[in-house]
Amino acid sequence: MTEQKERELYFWLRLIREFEDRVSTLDRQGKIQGGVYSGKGQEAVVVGVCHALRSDDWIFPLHRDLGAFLVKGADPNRLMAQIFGRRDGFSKGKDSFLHGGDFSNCIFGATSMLGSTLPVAAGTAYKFKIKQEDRVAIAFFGEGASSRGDVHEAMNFAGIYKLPVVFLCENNFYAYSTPNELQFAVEDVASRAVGYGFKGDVCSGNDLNEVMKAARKAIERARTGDGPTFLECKTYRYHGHSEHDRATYRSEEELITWESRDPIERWEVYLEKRKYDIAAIKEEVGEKVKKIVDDAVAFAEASPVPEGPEAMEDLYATPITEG
Amino acid sequence: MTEQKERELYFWLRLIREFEDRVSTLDRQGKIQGGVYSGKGQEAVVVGVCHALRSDDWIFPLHRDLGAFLVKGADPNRLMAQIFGRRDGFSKGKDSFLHGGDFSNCIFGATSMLGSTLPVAAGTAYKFKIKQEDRVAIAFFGEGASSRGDVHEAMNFAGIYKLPVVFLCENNFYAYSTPNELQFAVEDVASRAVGYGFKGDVCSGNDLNEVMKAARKAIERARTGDGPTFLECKTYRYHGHSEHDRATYRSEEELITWESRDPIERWEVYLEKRKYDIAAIKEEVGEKVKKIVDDAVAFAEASPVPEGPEAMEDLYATPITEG
Amino acid sequence: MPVTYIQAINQAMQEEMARDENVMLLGEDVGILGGAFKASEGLLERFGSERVLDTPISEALIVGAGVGLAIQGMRPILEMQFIDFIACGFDQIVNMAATLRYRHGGQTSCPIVIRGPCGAGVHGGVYHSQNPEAWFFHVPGLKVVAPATAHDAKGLLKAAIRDDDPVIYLEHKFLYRRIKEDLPEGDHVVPIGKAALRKEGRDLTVITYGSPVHAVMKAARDMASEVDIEVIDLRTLLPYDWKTIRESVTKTGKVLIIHEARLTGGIGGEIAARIAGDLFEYLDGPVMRLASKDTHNAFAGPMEEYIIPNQEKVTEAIRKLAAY
Amino acid sequence: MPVTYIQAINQAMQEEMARDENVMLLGEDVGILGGAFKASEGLLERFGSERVLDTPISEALIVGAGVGLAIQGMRPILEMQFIDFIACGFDQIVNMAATLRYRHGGQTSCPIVIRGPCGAGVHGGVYHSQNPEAWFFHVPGLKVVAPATAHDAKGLLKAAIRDDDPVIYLEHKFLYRRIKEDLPEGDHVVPIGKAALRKEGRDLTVITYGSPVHAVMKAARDMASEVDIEVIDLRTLLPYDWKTIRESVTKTGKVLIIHEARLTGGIGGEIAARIAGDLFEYLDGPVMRLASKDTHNAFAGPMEEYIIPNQEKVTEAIRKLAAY
Ligand SMILES: Cc1ncc(C[n+]2csc(CCOP(=O)(O)OP(=O)(O)O)c2C)c(N)n1
Ligand SMILES: Cc1ncc(C[n+]2csc(CCOP(=O)(O)OP(=O)(O)O)c2C)c(N)n1
Ligand SMILES: [Mg+2]
Ligand SMILES: [Mg+2]
Repeated sequence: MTEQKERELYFWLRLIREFEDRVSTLDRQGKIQGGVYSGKGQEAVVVGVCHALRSDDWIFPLHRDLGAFLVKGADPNRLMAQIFGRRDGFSKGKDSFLHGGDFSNCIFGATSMLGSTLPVAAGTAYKFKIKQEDRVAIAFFGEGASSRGDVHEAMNFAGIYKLPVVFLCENNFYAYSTPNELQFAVEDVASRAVGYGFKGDVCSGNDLNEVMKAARKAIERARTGDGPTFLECKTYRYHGHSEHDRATYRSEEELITWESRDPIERWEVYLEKRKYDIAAIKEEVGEKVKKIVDDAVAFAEASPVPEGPEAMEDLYATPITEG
Repeated sequence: MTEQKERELYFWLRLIREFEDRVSTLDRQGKIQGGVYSGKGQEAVVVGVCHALRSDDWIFPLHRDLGAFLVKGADPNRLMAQIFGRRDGFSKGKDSFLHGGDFSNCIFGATSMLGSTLPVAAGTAYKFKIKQEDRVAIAFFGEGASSRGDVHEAMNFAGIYKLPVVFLCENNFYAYSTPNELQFAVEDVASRAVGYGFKGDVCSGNDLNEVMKAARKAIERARTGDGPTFLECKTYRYHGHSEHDRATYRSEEELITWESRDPIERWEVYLEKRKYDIAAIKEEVGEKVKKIVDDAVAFAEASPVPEGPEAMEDLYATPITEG
Repeated sequence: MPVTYIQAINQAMQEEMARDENVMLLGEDVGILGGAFKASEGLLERFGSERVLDTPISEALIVGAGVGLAIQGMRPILEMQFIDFIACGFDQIVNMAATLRYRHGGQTSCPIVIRGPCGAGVHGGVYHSQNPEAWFFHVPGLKVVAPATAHDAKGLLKAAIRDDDPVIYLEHKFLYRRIKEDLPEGDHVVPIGKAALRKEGRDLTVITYGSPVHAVMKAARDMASEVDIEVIDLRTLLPYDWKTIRESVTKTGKVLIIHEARLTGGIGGEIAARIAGDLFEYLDGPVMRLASKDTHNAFAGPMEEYIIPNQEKVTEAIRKLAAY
Repeated sequence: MPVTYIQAINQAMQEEMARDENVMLLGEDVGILGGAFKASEGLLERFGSERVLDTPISEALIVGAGVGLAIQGMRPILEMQFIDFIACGFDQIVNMAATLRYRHGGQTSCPIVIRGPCGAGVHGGVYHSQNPEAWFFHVPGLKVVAPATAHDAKGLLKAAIRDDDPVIYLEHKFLYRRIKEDLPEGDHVVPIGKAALRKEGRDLTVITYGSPVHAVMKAARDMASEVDIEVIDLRTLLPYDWKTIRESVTKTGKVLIIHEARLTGGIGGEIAARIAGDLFEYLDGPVMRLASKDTHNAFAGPMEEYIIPNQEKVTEAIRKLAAY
């Protein structure tokens, strides 16, 4: 990897953390009205995967993948406006958080219904295949979402046609309060891949180098016609399920253990080993991301609150007006 | 196995074939109004499984499992009335074929929606478990139904709680006209079991001895608290998907190959090897099953056609009458 | 040459797939078999297996993949082998497809058509006779159409395929081979959102759609000497053609709504309520409704006849309103 | 001591689980967490993990397993974390549960309760504000209830748990902690199928249920000097209490139906149509309706206010009907 790339990756890790931390703070201050689902602690997964993509590849993020929006190219200003529910958000205020995608950057906005984006990603990948475009679709989902029927239907279909899709599971050991042992009877959800006739792979989601290696392999496989991959990244969310959740269902020790595996600190150690001036980098990047997020908040706050009647817009592409 | 048991098994094989052949004939004669889905060729599966059950075990048959009804104890007369849509059928004419179960024999009536019985079987097995009843639930389904999301949700749940359930897949290589290679990218659907943390097993569904062996193991496992099994039986349906289907999507040779593996003929060969007087048995059983089916048809034809207003009955257990 | 209702559906798909290479068909047994009812006969041979896709038995996948194709510029037709199975893809329709454009603030559209055989009268029993339109009628972002003639079956399907919004296309299996018509030459499209005034009349208005249209037309002919009936075939249910309804009801002052879907919660309730609310002063009698009874569609013949609004009940209901 | 709406739900589950060991609760995060809104707080500790089950994220499984438990003599309560997710278990509800008894010719019943937070007014956006009653209102074999008070929340839930039929129990999340009441001592059950006459009046009838009940009651009080309003809280939506409606409308001659679910295809249409059809001769004015606008429930405050029937719109609608 080039130094530039290694620094860029560091920038993304830090930007995501800064952005999400700010959103959490704004939420505590009562400035955000919708649910906030922090991905703090999981940054290496979205950075590792999205950084390996081309701009015309599509991603299908779920509720905890705000970072994927950023790395895939979404404008931080608009993303913040989206979270504020303002007119400059991707949804124009019609919904909040990650329910509005950014089509100009090939980012799909999910519904709340976990797992339901996977069939959509499969359909997108089918189009790439039959139109012989060497593009790839990435469907993100938590290990909790993996229990949904839609996930099965999508994976089975993708297997049949060897579609250029990566099923990217962020296994953070909890679905809201529910621990993995109440969610499935296996260690690795990726063990399901064999039942669909494609590759399963497991990696540490807190180690950016590992994620990048596994993601690159999976994306390459998809792009060259070798079919889907079920890539499972083991990771952990520091915050509760949403900012309202005090997460009393898990132990302090567990959190501390995982904090000691922080993906950003790990990357800093790696950069240090590469003999870069980490102190300088930290400061420089810190200022840069703070500025971006400051600007995003200012932009979002200045963005107009939609007016009532706008609720009737964007329902139909070709509305039929009543006679 | 005792001679008595071996003869009994033969009786069931022959009864099912006689019953289904008669239903097909009646259908050709225009005497049956609903869809008829013949399981001809697959008899060894339902016989092998159901014969290994206790009367208080539950079965959840799908559309091609008429034989399972018979072996599990359903009255042939009522079953024929069910197919005729008469008042003495399990549905009292409200639906036909296998959409009405026989609760007195622990047989569940499916909806048309393939795969949707599997969650119900899992729920039933959960009750057996928490009430510490050593009973077992068997969910039958075709390899085609295995693509439904409900199947995944049910298997995952059953895995978590090690439920006393057997997922019994009759892989007959086609879902209506769709061959297996367009349904999934694996050889054995049972390979999915590992992803749910329980045992998968594959056997020849045309060899009664093999089915019995595998079924007994799976049922034993369930009954003793060792959890679910995904048991896949490879078999073949001689008829089209329904009696209206000429099945031009498959080759004559393929059909002939499978007919040469006929489960009933195989059992006859086995009985011969055991040195029974097979000619006598054939004749005796032939007469017996013919009589049963003759009687069933007579019973069904004599059973009243429901009257119009009966359509409003049995909707609610506690109807609320309008003031 | 006269064309059956199901041939009309086949023609519409053939012509649209020939016209636009982004039109495709996904569903169970739509390819090799040509569809359980042969609606897609010949399509696989003509357009190939990439565009005519035999899917696994996965209704949620069918709809969801359809959305994924649609956002990439394709125009998928999604077949439910029986419309009853639409319940298995329900979330993908009402939450994924119907809100796609809305939650993206207009960045995308969702040109999918979900079609399949609906309706009773053929001994289909509980799961092969459903009329699910009311569920989707309550979901903004969707359009719902229900042709009653071969002419409309073809023209509305072509319109639905070209429409940029998700369209639920309800084809009535009772009509598949029972009606036959000569169709117009050339590119024959029936606009979504416009009802057909099947017959003008002065005494009362019957509003209907789908299979009952034929019973109503027969009644109108048979009773011509007694009563002069105006017949509206809605064709599009969502959004329904209020202008045509209003003009008719303000003229006749009496109205009967007939559908095969069951009464309670059926779309007839909405239309009757709208008429009773907005046109109250024009009404010379109660807004009447005739629909299937509030039960599942029972299998046995006499029960099914008891449930559905057959010819006899249609005639009787019209007579009752006329006498009011 | 006054009890909130959500505490009332908790009490009902506690009491019924204590009363009958076959009552149990399945849902996502209902155990360890005590529910996303704490509706089931304390249940796991009291009744153990076999009866209070944290399920995987599998709504179809939750409902289907519920049916499997029900046929074995259990009485499962099935929670949807938000009622919006009910779309993911739709087939299991409308085809599996609702037809269970029917297709078995009465051999079995299906005592399940499906409950979850519905409703708007809390900035929940498109997927956390839905009011899905109309979908189920059209399905025979189901019962649907929607309490508006803590009293009814408790009493109807107890009734639903004891009922042998599948009941959809819609709890309005806006009310969870906003209302508080003293509840009757002892075994407090509110019968399914009976509306509550919240206020007697002579001038006009307002029929409503759920969250809008409170706006209507406030309007009735505020406008008492202008107009004497009769207020019916339906409580049970399927089957709805026609007797109470009929008696009120034949007395007042004017009726307004209000619900938070969107207008088109909402249950208000059915009830208005029934009134306009059966009570035509008693009506002194059009049957009016007020409901949410025909769109998805937008997130941003002004849009949500624009959509839902808030206090201002309720008052205005009543004034309009009174003036007719
Ligand atoms: C179909 C569906 N059911 C329930 C929910 C409510 N819900 C939102 S997030 C969540 C937990 C998700 O867990 P997981 O998929 O592991 O993702 P994580 O939050 O851990 O990143 C639940 C149950 C939902 N959004 N969709
Ligand atoms: C959810 C659902 N989708 C579609 C159908 C229509 N259908 C009935 S049987 C069948 C094929 C079933 O194949 P399989 O499960 O392999 O069973 P087989 O008929 O081969 O025994 C299909 C597609 C259905 N019944 N349910
Ligand atoms: Mg998780
Ligand atoms: Mg098969």
